[in-house]
Amino acid sequence: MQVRVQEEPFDMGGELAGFAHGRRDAGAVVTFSGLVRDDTGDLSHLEIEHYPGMTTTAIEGIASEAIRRWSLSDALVIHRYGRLAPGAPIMMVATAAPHRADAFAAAEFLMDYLKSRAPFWKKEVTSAGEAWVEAKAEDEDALDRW
Amino acid sequence: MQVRVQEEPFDMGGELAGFAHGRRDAGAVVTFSGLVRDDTGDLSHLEIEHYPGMTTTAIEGIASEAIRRWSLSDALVIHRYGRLAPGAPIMMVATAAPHRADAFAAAEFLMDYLKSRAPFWKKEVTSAGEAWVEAKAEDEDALDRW
Amino acid sequence: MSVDVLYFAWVRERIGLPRERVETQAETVADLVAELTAREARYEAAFADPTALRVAVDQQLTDFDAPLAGAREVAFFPPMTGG
Amino acid sequence: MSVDVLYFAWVRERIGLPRERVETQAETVADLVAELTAREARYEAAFADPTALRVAVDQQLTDFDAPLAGAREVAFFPPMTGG
Repeated sequence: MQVRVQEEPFDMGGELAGFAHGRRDAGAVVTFSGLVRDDTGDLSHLEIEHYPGMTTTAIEGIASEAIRRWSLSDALVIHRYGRLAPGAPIMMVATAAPHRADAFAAAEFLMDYLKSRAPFWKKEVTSAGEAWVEAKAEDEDALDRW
Repeated sequence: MQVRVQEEPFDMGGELAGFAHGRRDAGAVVTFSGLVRDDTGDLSHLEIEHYPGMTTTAIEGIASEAIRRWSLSDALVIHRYGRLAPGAPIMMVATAAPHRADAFAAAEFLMDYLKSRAPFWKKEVTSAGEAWVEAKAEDEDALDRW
Repeated sequence: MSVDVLYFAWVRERIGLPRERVETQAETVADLVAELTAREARYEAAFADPTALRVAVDQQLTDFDAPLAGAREVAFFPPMTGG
Repeated sequence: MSVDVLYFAWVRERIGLPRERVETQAETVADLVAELTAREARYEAAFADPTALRVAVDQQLTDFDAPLAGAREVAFFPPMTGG
């Protein structure tokens, strides 16, 4: 298991290549990458705040739970904070398992929990001003399926 | 949409990087990569046969259906044939969508249909001999959920 | 009429060739299977259990009841194992 | 006892600082919120709607009934928006 919380950009492709390399036990590797979306075309950037003392521990707890529930071969979580431009990678999860159903389920579980249980807060900065992204009821509801 | 059926290896990491690059409309990118699994440690290699006239058309049909159902921004499918060593990438799908639920669902749909509806056949070659991989009832059943 | 018949995976191995051109009056896929099965033991071996087989006519998956009128290519193979 | 109190996102902005050391006799998180709210309008503004807030004691998510005995760090923030 690898968990990284960082301000620096990361290389999605390089991370996937490294994560999948040399696995003979895991036939299935799933990744999710979250990018800064600009729906309206006027996003200047995203500011992501986090809780340094808690973030890594919280994510490690979530990832350990995923590994336990789905007998994963491995899991990777990378999450950035700070200032992010439109289109930039925000975060990435990767899961490896012998079979695809486990790799998919674990990746979705990780994403649902990272959304609502890892201490990050997003602020959108546009030409019109700044606004904190509000948590969606559907993201909280998504936890109920696990 | 991009569909590639090829004998040559492909670079998973490079494919993901290229697929995700410069997207401002899609906040969510999901990939699935299938690797040659060697459970018993005596796999020499996998031989994958396909139906050249039909393969690309069949996959394009499946990918078009996925794009239509989940309003994807884009989809990518790469599938190899020929001789593959343990640990080697067999195939990869990638989906991009504004929201993660669509990107995940579409990637799982693509995988379920590629398993049972794209004309590929796998043969395992071990020190003990050769054997065609048998289709699993659960793979056929997986189609019922869509 | 004449039609190209293709075989894949263990169907190909049992019959011993990947494709052949067949002269036939078969009206459906099932008729064609019956004609081939009657030919030689190796066809009989390949077609012994139709539930273990899949068929494509002109590169579209279909079933054994499908008509062959106008068909140029018929392919027989086991259930697919891609992905 | 004294405890480090941390604020994040708009809670931090309303209160105007990211952390402070607080002397308190509060037995629970709710007691601490009541003490802070009584202090100044900016705290009242931040804590006006407790249902819009989340709390962690010593970096573990918990709720407003949680006891503070032995706690070293209490953090207040809006629902998280990671991923």
